This record gives sequence, C-alpha cells and structure tokens, in this order.
Amino acid sequence: MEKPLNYSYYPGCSLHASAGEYDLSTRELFKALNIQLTEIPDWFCCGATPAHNVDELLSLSLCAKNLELADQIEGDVAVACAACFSRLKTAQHVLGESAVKRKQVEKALDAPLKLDGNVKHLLEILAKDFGLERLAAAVNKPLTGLKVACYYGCLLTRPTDVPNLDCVEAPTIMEKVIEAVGATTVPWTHRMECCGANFTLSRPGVVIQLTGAVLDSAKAAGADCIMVGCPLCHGNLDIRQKEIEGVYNVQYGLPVFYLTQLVGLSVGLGSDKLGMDAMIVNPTPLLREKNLL
Amino acid sequence: MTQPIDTSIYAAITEAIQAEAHRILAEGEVTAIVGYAAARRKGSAQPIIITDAADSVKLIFTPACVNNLAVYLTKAKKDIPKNGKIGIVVKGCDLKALSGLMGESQLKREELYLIGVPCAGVLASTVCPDQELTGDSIAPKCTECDAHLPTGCDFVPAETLVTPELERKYAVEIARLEALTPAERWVYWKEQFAKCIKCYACRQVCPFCFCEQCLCDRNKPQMVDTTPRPAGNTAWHIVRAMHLAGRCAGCAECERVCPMDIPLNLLNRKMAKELKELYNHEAGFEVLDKGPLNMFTEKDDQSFIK
Amino acid sequence: MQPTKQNTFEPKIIAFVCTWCTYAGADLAGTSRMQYPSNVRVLKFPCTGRIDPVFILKAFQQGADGVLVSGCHPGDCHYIAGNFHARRRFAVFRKLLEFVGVDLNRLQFSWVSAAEGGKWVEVVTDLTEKVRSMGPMTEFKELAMEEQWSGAINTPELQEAYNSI
Amino acid sequence: MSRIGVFICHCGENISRTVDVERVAAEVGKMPGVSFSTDYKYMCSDPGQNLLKNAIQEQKLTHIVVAACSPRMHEKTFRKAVEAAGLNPYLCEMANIREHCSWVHENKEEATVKATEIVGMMVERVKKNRVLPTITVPVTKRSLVIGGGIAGIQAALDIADCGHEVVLVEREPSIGGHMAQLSETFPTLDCSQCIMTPKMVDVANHPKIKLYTYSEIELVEGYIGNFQVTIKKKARSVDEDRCTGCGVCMTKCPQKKIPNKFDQNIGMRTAIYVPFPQAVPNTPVIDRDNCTWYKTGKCGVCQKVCGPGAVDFEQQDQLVVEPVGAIVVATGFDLYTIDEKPKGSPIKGYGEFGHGKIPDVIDGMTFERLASASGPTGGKILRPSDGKEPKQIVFIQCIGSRAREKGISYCSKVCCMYTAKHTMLYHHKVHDGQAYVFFMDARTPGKSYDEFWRRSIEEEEAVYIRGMVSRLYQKGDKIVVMGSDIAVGVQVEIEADMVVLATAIQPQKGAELLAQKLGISYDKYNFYSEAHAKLRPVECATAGIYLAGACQGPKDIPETVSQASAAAAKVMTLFSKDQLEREPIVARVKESGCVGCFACKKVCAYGAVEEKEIRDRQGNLIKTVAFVNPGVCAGCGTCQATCPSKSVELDGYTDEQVIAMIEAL
Amino acid sequence: MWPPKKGNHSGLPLPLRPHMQKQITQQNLNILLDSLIKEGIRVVAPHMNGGTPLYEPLTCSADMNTGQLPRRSAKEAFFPVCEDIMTYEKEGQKVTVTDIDPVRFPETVLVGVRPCDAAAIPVLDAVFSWDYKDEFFLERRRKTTIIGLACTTADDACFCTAVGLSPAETKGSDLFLTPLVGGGYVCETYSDKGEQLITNHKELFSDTGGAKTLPLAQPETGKIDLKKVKAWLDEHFEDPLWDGIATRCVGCGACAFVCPACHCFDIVDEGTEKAGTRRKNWDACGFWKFTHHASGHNPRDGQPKRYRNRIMHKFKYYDDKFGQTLCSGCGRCVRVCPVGIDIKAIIDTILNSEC
Repeated sequence: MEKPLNYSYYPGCSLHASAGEYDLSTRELFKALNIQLTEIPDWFCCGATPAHNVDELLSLSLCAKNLELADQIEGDVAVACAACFSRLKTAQHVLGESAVKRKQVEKALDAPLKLDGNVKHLLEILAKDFGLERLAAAVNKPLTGLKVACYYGCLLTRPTDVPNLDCVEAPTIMEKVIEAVGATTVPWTHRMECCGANFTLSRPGVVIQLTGAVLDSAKAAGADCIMVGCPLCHGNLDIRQKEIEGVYNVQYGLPVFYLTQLVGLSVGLGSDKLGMDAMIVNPTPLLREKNLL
Repeated sequence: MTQPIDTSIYAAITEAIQAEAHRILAEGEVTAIVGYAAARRKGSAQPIIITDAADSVKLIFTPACVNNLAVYLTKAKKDIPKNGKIGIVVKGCDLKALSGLMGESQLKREELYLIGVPCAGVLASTVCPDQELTGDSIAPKCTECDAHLPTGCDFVPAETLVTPELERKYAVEIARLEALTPAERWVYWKEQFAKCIKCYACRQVCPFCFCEQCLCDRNKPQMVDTTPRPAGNTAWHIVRAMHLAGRCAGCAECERVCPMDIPLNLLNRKMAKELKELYNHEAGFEVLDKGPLNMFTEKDDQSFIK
Repeated sequence: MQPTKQNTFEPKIIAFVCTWCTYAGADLAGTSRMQYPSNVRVLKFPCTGRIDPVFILKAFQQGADGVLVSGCHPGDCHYIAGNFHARRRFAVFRKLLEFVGVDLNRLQFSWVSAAEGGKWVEVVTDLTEKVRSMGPMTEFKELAMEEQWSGAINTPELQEAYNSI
Repeated sequence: MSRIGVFICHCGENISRTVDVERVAAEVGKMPGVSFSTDYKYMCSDPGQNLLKNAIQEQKLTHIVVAACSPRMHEKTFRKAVEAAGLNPYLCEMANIREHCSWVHENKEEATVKATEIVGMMVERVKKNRVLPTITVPVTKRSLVIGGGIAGIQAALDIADCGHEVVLVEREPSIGGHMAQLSETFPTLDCSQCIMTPKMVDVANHPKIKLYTYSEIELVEGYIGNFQVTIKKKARSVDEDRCTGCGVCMTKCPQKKIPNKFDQNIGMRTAIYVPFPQAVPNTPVIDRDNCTWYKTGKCGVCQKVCGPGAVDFEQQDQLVVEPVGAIVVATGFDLYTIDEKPKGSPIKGYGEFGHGKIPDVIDGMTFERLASASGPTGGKILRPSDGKEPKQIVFIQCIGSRAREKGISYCSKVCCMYTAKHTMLYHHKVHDGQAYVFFMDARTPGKSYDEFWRRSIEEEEAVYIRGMVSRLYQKGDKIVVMGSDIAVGVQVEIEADMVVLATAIQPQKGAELLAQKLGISYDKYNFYSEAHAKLRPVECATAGIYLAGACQGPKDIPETVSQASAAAAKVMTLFSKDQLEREPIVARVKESGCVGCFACKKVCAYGAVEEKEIRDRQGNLIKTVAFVNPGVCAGCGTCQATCPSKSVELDGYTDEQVIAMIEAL
Repeated sequence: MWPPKKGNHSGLPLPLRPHMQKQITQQNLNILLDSLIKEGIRVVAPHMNGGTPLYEPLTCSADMNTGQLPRRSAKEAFFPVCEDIMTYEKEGQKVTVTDIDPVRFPETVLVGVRPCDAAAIPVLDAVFSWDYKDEFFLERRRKTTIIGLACTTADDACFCTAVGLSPAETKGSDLFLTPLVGGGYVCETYSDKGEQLITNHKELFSDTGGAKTLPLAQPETGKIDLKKVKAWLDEHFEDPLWDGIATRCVGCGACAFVCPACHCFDIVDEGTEKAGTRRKNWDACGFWKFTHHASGHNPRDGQPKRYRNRIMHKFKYYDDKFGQTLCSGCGRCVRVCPVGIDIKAIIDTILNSEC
C-alpha cells in the first residue's frame, strides 16, 4: 500500500462561487484517488487579477499570508484555479528574488515568511505526484472515443520561470493526463491563446472575439469538447458560447469540462458528484453518445 | 523544566560499533579506528585510537562521547599511521566536519571508513559526565541539531532515534544579543573575551583549524597580538570566527573545551546564520567544491555598499 | 581655518582602496581640484580582493575612528572577480563586527570607479562627517589599555577606583 | 639597518602651495630609519632625478620614498631612476601628496600634517619592501590557432606572414567554417566563397602554417610562452600524403544519400566525401558511421578505384604533441536549434513554431544554402517540402536572441543584416514573391549597414512588421503565421509558403569543454570571456591565450577579421622578445606553511594556482601544496586574503608592508 | 652553582607551625575584607564571573563565593596571565626604555585559597628565586598575604591526597581557615604576615571556643608513591607509554594554564615601530611552538614528546632540581582537558607498569 498523498487545499474564491463544480469535482476526484486534501483554514483571496495591478505589496502580502496559513498543514499546496496558481507562484518567485520586497512583506505581515512550500496545480499533482500510470490504473470507465481539446489559456504555464508547470509555449501536461484516462486529444492552434479573461464584464466584445477564435479553432480541429483548468476560461468558453454562436451565426455545441470532471468521470464518479448539471452547454448528449453516462 | 531524553539505544549502538570495529580490523579493511572509550572518572569517555581487533571491546558510545574525533584526522594535529584506511566513529555533527575537510582537500573519502552513530545528543561541558541526558544537561549544540542520523557512512547501526524538540539555545541567545545595542554587545563580548587565557584549546580541537602555522602565531608581521590581554583576545576571537565563517560545521568543540566558558560557538552560529541568509549556505553532509566565501554570484547582496 | 578647530574632534579615517578604480578615482578628485576633509589616509592595494578583514581590525586597533573599503564596481574588476570575492568576505565580516558590538556606521564600503572623483569626495566627506558626529572610536583604544587583573599595576586611576569604593 | 632617502617634490607650486614641504622634509628626517630627507622643485625633471641618483650613491641609501604626485603618474619614472643608480626598483615607493593631498585641501596646516603622515606611512612600508627580481619567462615562438573559420584563417595568416610558425587545428575535414557556407555577404553582396577560398588556399600553401584538419585539441598543458598541446588527429581513412584529390572515390561510392551537414542536411553526399568542392585540403574523409565497409565489412569500392592507393581502412586516431608559446582560440559559433533543448542548458526551444515538424519552416543558414549557387538547389529558392517556389515568404528575426524567456538575453548582432540580405536575395530570385519580416527593431550599426537595410525595404520591397510571432501552424500547404504588428496595434495572420527563422548565434557545442582544457573562463552561455570588456577585448584572462571571432560573442565578418588580426598582433607582440618580462608583483606560496586546502586555487580567476607535491628524499609524499605559476599570476592578491594561514603572499603587497603602514598611523 | 641546594630558595620565611589560633564569624570575615578593600588593599578571592568561578579582585566581600574550586589557580596573583615588564618609545633617532617598577604592585590579600593552590605557591618560590631572582614574582609574593581555606567537598578529579597533601593542608598559607559547623571559621596563623593581619583587626577575632569544624573533604584517591614514580621516570625517557598516552593530546595549553604549579612563560614585544611594550605571559609545553627553534627545527617534534615533558617536569625534573613535586593534585587539568587526558590515570599506569 503506497503512502497516501497529503496536500493543503487552496480552492480560491471562484471555486466557492461560480466554479462550484470545479471544487466539488476536485474534492470527489481526490477522494476517489485517495489523495488527502485539507482545506487551508481561514484562507482568503489571493488578490486575483486586480491586486497586483494596483498595489504590488498588497498582492504579495495576500499570497504570502495564504502560504503561511498553508504551512500549518502537512504537504504541498494544491491549487485548482489557474489564476490563484499564478498569483501564488508569482509571489513565491518575486519574494524569492528580492530581499527588499521580502522585508517589506515581512514587515506588513509582522511575521517571518514561509515560502518553502511547493505550490502545485492539480495537473501537476495528477501527472507527477500521483503519476500517470497510477492514474491509468484507477480508470473504471475509459473515455474512449472522446476527442478533447485541451485548453491551457494564458496563465497555467506563463511566464517563463514562474509556474514551471511544463514547457511555456508548447506544453503537453493536459494532454498527457487526459490521454492517460483513455481520451483522444486533438492538435489545435489556439490552446495557448487568451480567452479575454475578466474583460468578460468590462469589454465583452473583446471576449466574444477572442473566445470565438478559440472555439473556432477547437471545432475546426474536430474536438468534441474542451477541457480547462481555469474558472475564468471556463466562464468565457461555457457561459459565453451561446452568445458567440449568435454573434457569428455558427454552431459549436462544445461542452467545456474542468479537468477534474473528465478525469472524475473516468474513475467512475457519477455526474452528480461532478457538478455536470452546473454546465451551461449541456454535456449529456455528448456523454450519452460516447457511452460515458 | 527537565525534559528527559531517551538514550536507551546507546547501549545497542555500542555493541554494534564494537562488532563492526572488530570485523573491519580483523578483516584488515582498516588499520586503525578512532572512537570513544571509557575513562577513569565516573561516566566519562575519552577518544581512543585502536589498531587491534581485540581492543574493539573498549569502544563505547554514551552521552559523554562529546568529542568531535574528526580533529584526529587533520594533518597538523595528529599523525595516525597513514598506511591504510582509517575507521572513525562519527556523530552527525562530526560528519559535517569531515565533509568540510574533504571539500578542503584535507581528507579523502576513500581513505576513511565511516562508522556513523545515530545520536540523540550528548552532554554539555558544564555537567559531570555521569549525569543523565535531559533537556537541561544536553549540550547546547544538540538543541539545534539537524543531523541526528548521519548519512552516507559505511556503517550505521540500525537504531531508531527519538529526538524531542528542544528550545534552540543558540538561536535564542543570538536573538537576545541582536536585540541589544552595539555598545551593549561590546560590553558583553568584552567581558567574555577578558576571561580568555589564550590556551588555544578552541583552536586545537577545531577540525578546521588545520593550519600548520596559525596566522595568530606569526610575528612577522604580527597580525594579531599574541598576549592574553583583552585586546589580543578580542582580535583572536574575531579572526578565529572570520576564518571559520563558511567552513564551521557546528560541532561546537571550541565552546565545549573552553576552560573559561567563553560562548565561542555563538560567534560561529551567528556567522552560519548570516551565511544562510546571504548565500543560502548551510554546513551539511555534502562535500562542496567551494565554500561560500570561496565563490560568488554576480547577484550577491551589496545593499551595504555605497 | 578657525582657531576653534583644535578643540573639536578630528576623526582618523583609514581607506583601503584598489589601485585601478578607487585610487584612480581619488586621483581624479585631485586633478579636478575637488575639496574634501583631510582626515582620510589611503592605503593602496592592487584589488579589493587583496584586502584582508584583519586589516580593518588592525586599523581600528591602531586608532582609526572610521574605515573605508572601496573598489571597482561589480563587473569592472581589473582582475575579473576580485571585488566579487571581497563583496562576500566583507558582507560577512561586517556582520561579525556588528555582532561583537562595533557600530557599523564607522565602517563604510563603496564602489568608486576611476571616473567617479565626485563620488570619492562624497563618500569620504560623508564618512568623515558621520564619524565626527559620532565622536572617537573608544572601544578598541580602551581595550588596548586594559589588562587582566593580575597583570595590572597600581596606577593613579586604579587607586582612584579603589578609593571610590 | 635601512638607510631610507626621502625626496619631497614641490611640483612647481602644485604641492608647495598648500604643503609646507620643508617642514615635511624636516619632520620625516626625524623618523626612525630615515637617513636622508630633502625637498626639490621638480623631482621628475632630469635634475630632480639626478638629485635622487646622486643621493643614493653618496648617502648609500637602501630604500627610497619619493613624495610627489600619484604613483599612477610617475612610479615607473622613479623606479627607473632608482634602478639606474644601482638599487632594485622595487625598493622605491611613492607617497602621493599631490592628488591625495595638496590638490584636495586648502588649509596649509592640515595639508602639511597629512603629507607628513602619508610620507611616514610610505617610509614604514618601504622598510619592508624586498628586492624583487623581474620575472622572465622563455617564449616558444610558435602559435596554435584553434578553428579554421575566417577568424582562425586570418589570425594564422597574419602570424605566419610575420615569420612565426602556426599550428592550425580544425575539427571538420576542411577549413572554411561557416563563412564558406554563406551565399553572399552583407553589405556588398560579394559571393562569400569567392572571397573566402583564396584565403583557404593561402593557408594550405603557406610554408609556416602546419594544418591539422579533422583534428581536435585533446590536452593543453603549460602556460604563456610554454604550452604543450596534444592534438588528436582523427582517422580520416585516407592517407593525406598519397591522395591527389582526384575525387574518383567519391563518384564511385555507392552510398549517395547521406545528408550533408555542410548543406544543412538538405543536400546529399557520399560516404567518402569532401564537404564541398572547394575544400582545403581537398582530401576526402570516410564517414565510418555510414560507410558500407565499416558497417558490413564488404564494398571497398573506393579503395579499389583509388590509383595512388590512398584509402586506408585501418587508419587509427593519432595523438601529436606540439609545443607552442601562444594560443588563438577561434572556434566560432553554432546556430540555435529551436526544436531541441540542449541537455543541461538553461536555453529552451520554440515548440510553438513547429520547427522540425513543418518542413518549410527553415533557419537562416538553410536559406543561405538554398540561395548559394553551389548549394543543393543550384541557387534556386525552393521549398524543402515540395520543391515549389515560395511566393509568400516570412522572415522572423530574434529567434532565441533577446528572448530572456528562452534563456538567451543577448543580441546575435548579425541577424538584422542577414535577414535584410535574405529579403534581397529572395527578391532577386523570386521576382513576383513577397517577403515579410517580423522584427523587434533593426540594429544596423556598421559601415554602410543602415543603407543596406533601407535598400531591402525601399528597393527590394520587403514588408517589415514590427512585432513578434506567437505561433506557426500548417494549414493545407500554407503556414499560418500569427503575429502582432505593434506599430498599428493589431494582430496579424499571414499565410506563407515558407518561413525563415533568424536563429540566434550560440557558442559551438562543447565550447565549455575546450575552455576547461585551456583553462579559460566563459560566460553562462559558454561564450569565452575576454580579460577586460573594454581594454583587453582580445586577450583571455589566462595569459598567452587570445580570442578571435564569434567564440567570444556574436560578430559579423568584418569584426571577426579585425579581431583575428588583433589577436595575431598580440601574439606577435609576445613573440617580439625571446623572454617574456613581467612585473614581479605576483603571489608566492610559502610551502612550509601551506596545508593544501586550495582555497587560493578556488578563488584564482586566472588558474595560476597549481597543486604541487612535496616529497622527501626517498620520494615519499609529504604533502601537496599550492604553487603559483608566476607566468600566469596577474597579481590581484585575492588568494592571500583568502588563505587562512597566509601561506601565499603577494610580492609588493605583503602583510608586513600593509601592517607597517597601518601601524604608522 | 650546580646543582643548587635543595630547600628554600625564596629568601622568604619558611611556613611555621600554627602560631596563633583564633575564631572568626562569617560576618566578621566580611567586615575584615571590606575594611581591607577600603584601605586600598586588593582583596582577591573566589568569585563567580558569570557562571565561571575565578580568583578575582573583590569590590565587596559579599561577592566572595567559595562554593567551587576556581577554574584558574591562585598562581596568577604572583605570576599573572600577562604582565608588562618594560615599555619603549622611539622619537627621532632616540629610543627610551622604561622598566616597570615592581614598587607599583598593589598590596594584596588573597583569601579563600584552596589548600592545593596555596601549597603550590612555595613550590613556585623555588624556581622564581633560584639563579635569577624574578622580582616580578617575588615582589608580588612579598606584598601578598594568603588566607587558605580547608576543603569540605571534593570530586573524583581531586587527588591532593595522592600527592601527599590534604584538604586541610596549610602549606603556603599565612592564615588558614577551617569552616565551623554553623558558620564561621577557625583561623590559624602560619607566618608573621598572618599574625599581623589578626593583630591589626583583633576586634573581629575571638578565641576558639571549641566549636566543631565541618568534616573535611575526602578525595577518593589514596596516597601514591611519588618516589616510585620518579624512579620509573628516571629510567624511561624513551618508552612506548608516551606514545600511547599522548596520541590523544591535541596540543593546547589548557592543562598548563589552569595548573597551580606550571610556570612557563614567554616574553614578547608588542607594539609598533614607534612605541611598544615587552610583555611576559603564560606559555605551555604542550604547544608546538613552545620548543620551535628559529631555525625551523623542533626538538620536541611530536605531541608525545611534549606531553612527556609535562609529566617529567612535574614528577622528575623539578624534583631533581628542587626536591619537590610540581603537582598539588587540584585535578584542574583532568577537568579541563578537551580530550580527557587524566594525569592521575597516567601516574597510576606508571605505577602499575613493570619498572
């Protein structure tokens, strides 16, 4: 019997709100894989996209404090949201490089920094810590025949030297994970392009254009669905899909899954445990067609 | 509060050392073994060098086995016959010193047979050797030990250690001193250094003071006053700490042997703390090509330079 | 100059400098006829890499009130990397001095290039004025006068000390 | 007992205006050890120097202090004068009372006191000065040049023309290097081979040049003036003495489909081959990995057809030792290969560009071969995938260069110019084609360079788009180039037939291994480091080794040739004397105190510290100590400050001298 | 004259049998010391310096702490760790040398001296007043009154009884204190100095009232046959024993510096070209430098030879020259040795070996 893996879990605000299904499917999947997740007590916002644009010290301090809280729990920090992941990694990187900023943050927090903990995205945990072989062995219902477009978006691998999740511009980690559970991946051109992110509220036109190009590319590559690891990308691709179809007068019908939903499906979790009902583009017809429900 | 420390495994370690020593001497794998033996006073131990397998029964390991035996392997100190491999009994802290010596070309790993000792701690120099090992009687260095179990040895008795978390005595004392004003610290060290009689026990037991001719013994030029007056003493201890910066492995022998109870290891720990902060250097079991003060990076801190 | 000068404390500043950058920078200050306090005495070395921490200690013991160590900017070392080695050495040594109670305001490090005559003047002037305001460096001087009790002989001061008990 | 003479200079009024020189002379005269003290108007003048010389003889002076200007000004002058009077020049010191005293202080009293103290310090210092004999090192007047590209060829020819023997070592079967691969050269569009091959032939015919091709440096021992270089001559399988270069073997060789590296693998060659027709020497090499004889033990056609019987399948690698006095390193560059990440290197690839997957995405050197009249397409620009002429071509600059995120932050310097050249060559050959260039900015500092670049836009109709490309992908038989035009602020997509990547210049693979053999330093990219970026740009920190060309950093041809000639000039300077003389300010090890921790060796930037074994009369090893090679030591003294026991000492700056000065205060 | 006459070389009066016996309370002893301090007399007594017991000048009698054997012996009252012996100054071509005038040594009362320390002082008299009269030692000796104190405790490093002394040994003391049950001391005088002290402060002393003294310490070691030890040493300058013992020795000076009888010293000049001081400071035969010749040769070229010298000097050479043993069994060297070298164990080994 292998020693169970332990992580402190930083869900981030989205997972407690619009991306509840990501949270649910993450917890269920990890439970099924016997990976221990302990939610960091009293965690709070990482600062997300606005903080670092307004006040760097604040954004670093928020992350540093969360990391300090995470230090109470044994194991590395597991992060689901690509934006939270990016912020925490950036804070570690910046504070590791600059003694001056470290001192400022220490002063702000009035505590010595604990930056040693490893911050890991779920992908990394599945692919590296848990391991692709073990993952493949855990599959009860292989996703055979499902053609998945893996969408990385901007933040999972960028910038260079910060997340160190995979190759910055030509990563393969998502493909590896989903292929390990039996799905087929499609090569496509827009897997690293921006979806428009949180311009979705302030400049929806930009988002419609950018997300539209992503959907176009996935459709053209013959994908059945898109897999993401970021609540913001998910929001744009899933919620805006109908609107974009209207604007450009096209039909995509591409369900947008969180990686934990698809992997969860493969290990035999029911759609209720994966929050499939929360998805705007209904995945049921596709999953029925592929005999996955 | 006195916290008892479990040293029950030391008896088993002693047996294991004796057996291994007997084997390697009898099989000719080594020509001599440096270890610990019981001494006349109750509970006390002393270094011993054995060359005969029959003498292996003399070897012991107890909380009184305080010495860092690495000192017996450096050339300026002792000439153990160098006609074969030498076995040596090492605690984790001692092994760090050996690693440092290897990095400084003083020893070669292949010429040594390392008998590692899982060690929960040894006694402080201030207590009698027959005392029980407790949170109070333990040597201060052991409260900060991160090397209870030596690795990379040729032989380590398979015993499991229980090491309680103790208050880090040096860290506490350094923090106390750092909080003082420079003038207050000067007064503190002045009193400490005034006691020094220049017996050089600190130097002689230090594994890293392997110079054949100490800078401080030279008189052309006289870099450091040799007389045991406050001025010369202060200079000596500053120079000593500087020469050990980045090299000291933390065995605290200097402090243990000081007949005047000068807290010399505080200086070494302070230097270690700075080197950790500045260059992320820590003494360990790894043999380093270059010590932190024999190398540099272009990005080194220079906030203190105008 | 003002006659009051002799009553005020004039610090003794010793500067250890490398020949290629800071010494040349000080020369430039001279050829540019810049003015600075006359308290500094310059010791020339080929490179800051040659400067042994013991020299700083010795300087204080010999009565320096302030010490300056100055060399080439990083990357400018005439000897490739001597100043990088010196930078580490002194980063550590100053921490040691601080820990034994030396006020680091008396010990200045700087990079002064051969083109920075002005910076040399600034560094020397600042240090001189800073040390002047701090007063004499008494620690090492007093230490030099002290004896182990057994070696002490009756001096008027000692006698006075006894009398005051 | 020392008899010190002190000479205080007035420097006209430069010193005496603010320093009471008579008083200084009087005060100094009272200092212990000083037997003569005087002042004089101009010490550096002839009468001043004569005063000094006479005093040395009349007063029997043993040490001299001249208090005057900065030693940086006149130290040499006075040391020479002292030497002329029969004293060792290093027994003379200067006290700087002008730049460091009279010129920077106005108060005469203060300046006088300071001057007296400065002189006092130097008096104490000079007492501890020792007689230092000038160091002489014999010089072997032969030179090694490593690398037979344009840099190595130029350096070798310059040195050989001066009458000194040169050993030229080239790794490939022929000299010529990258320049021989180029089609035309900017900014004049000369045919590269036309200007290169005559020089190659000159090398082959030069009586003073000993050429080793298909050879590598195995080992370098010794130091300036006295290197012993072991060269490995790889087995060519063809006897160079017998071969006439007729080429029959190559026409008969049955293995004809081996990608030719010289043609960037788009052209083919045989197993017995010369890389290109103008190769020097024109002696073929058998590629043993691809030769049927070596693979199966059968064939041997080349041997059968060779009239002179030059083919020798049994030939072995040979080691040759050459004694030389100087080494010119001219190993050149490699191109950044974007689809692979060099092992152990921090440099990353560009997976997103599909290089290696999309056949019509090529690098600049491949374009050179396509454009070269002697190249695999005879100078026609044709797509590797289908041999069609590309009508839309996109050039992308700064691939790898200035891309910190890929691990390279430097500019490769030549890409702007060669891309401009490529657009011209393309336009000349494909008249109806359109070239686009994605660029960050155009860097064209060089004679006639900017005009050349303007021409590519204004006359040759290349469209320059300021911005970078994010991704390339194949769409049908087109390549979609996704990029941004930051001048206009839009994303652009171009459907191209061919894409040419201006890949970065990198050091040769294994450059660091050669550097380790030579004992020279290199930067984090493995470019070799010069001794001083500004003032010693062609010398290595290791004495006697010089740099030429792109092995030091990206360079174009004119710059490479200049540096090669400069390196040759340095070598010739070294060879101009039979013995190398140098200032005796070097470190020496006191072996009695040395315990062999080699901290000195670890901090020495020049590799001057060696390990030396001390043995007793019976030959038993007593200890291993450090030894400083005086020919290599630069005299910085970092070793001494590092040595825990002060067993290494820098002459001229000994601890005794320094402490004496401190104690004089 | 060689060999010198054995016996008293100091020119000082030999210790007398008790001349006067009195009693003093702890309180009165403190009053005595405080009044001496007020008179300008340096009162040196065991005192806790931080956690380290040392003989040091008191500023107040309450600072006296006789609970532990001081880490350094009382010899430094006469033979300082370091003392100036002359100073020089150069001005112009003139050199001025000034000797230290021993008249300036302070009057001293050394109190609470343990028998092992006090007994070593007359032993030192011999060497410092032999062919050369060391006025630095002798003047301090003249100016010092020694008040000994009997031991009531001992540890397993103590071995005064082994070398013929005891916890109540009065040798070397001018005045000797033995603690009484319930506090206070019996005072016995052994010299005029001691008697003078009592006479000068007679109001503080009372006659002995038959109060019981505390039981004395009982070191665990029995008397050893020093003659036999010497006889063995006479014959065994070369012996494998030396190598065996001293391979452990790391060559520091701790044993010699804490020893009440070791008396080697070094003379060094410290200063600059312009001015300086000649100083005399403790030296130790364990140091490699101790016998290092200017030529580079070292006759005692290994630690066994150096350690042999320590034993030889203590139990043979000093006996040969002055008829005394240079060890008073205080056990300090046993306690401080970094590597656990135990002089008592070595003597035992010698006694047990075949002669």
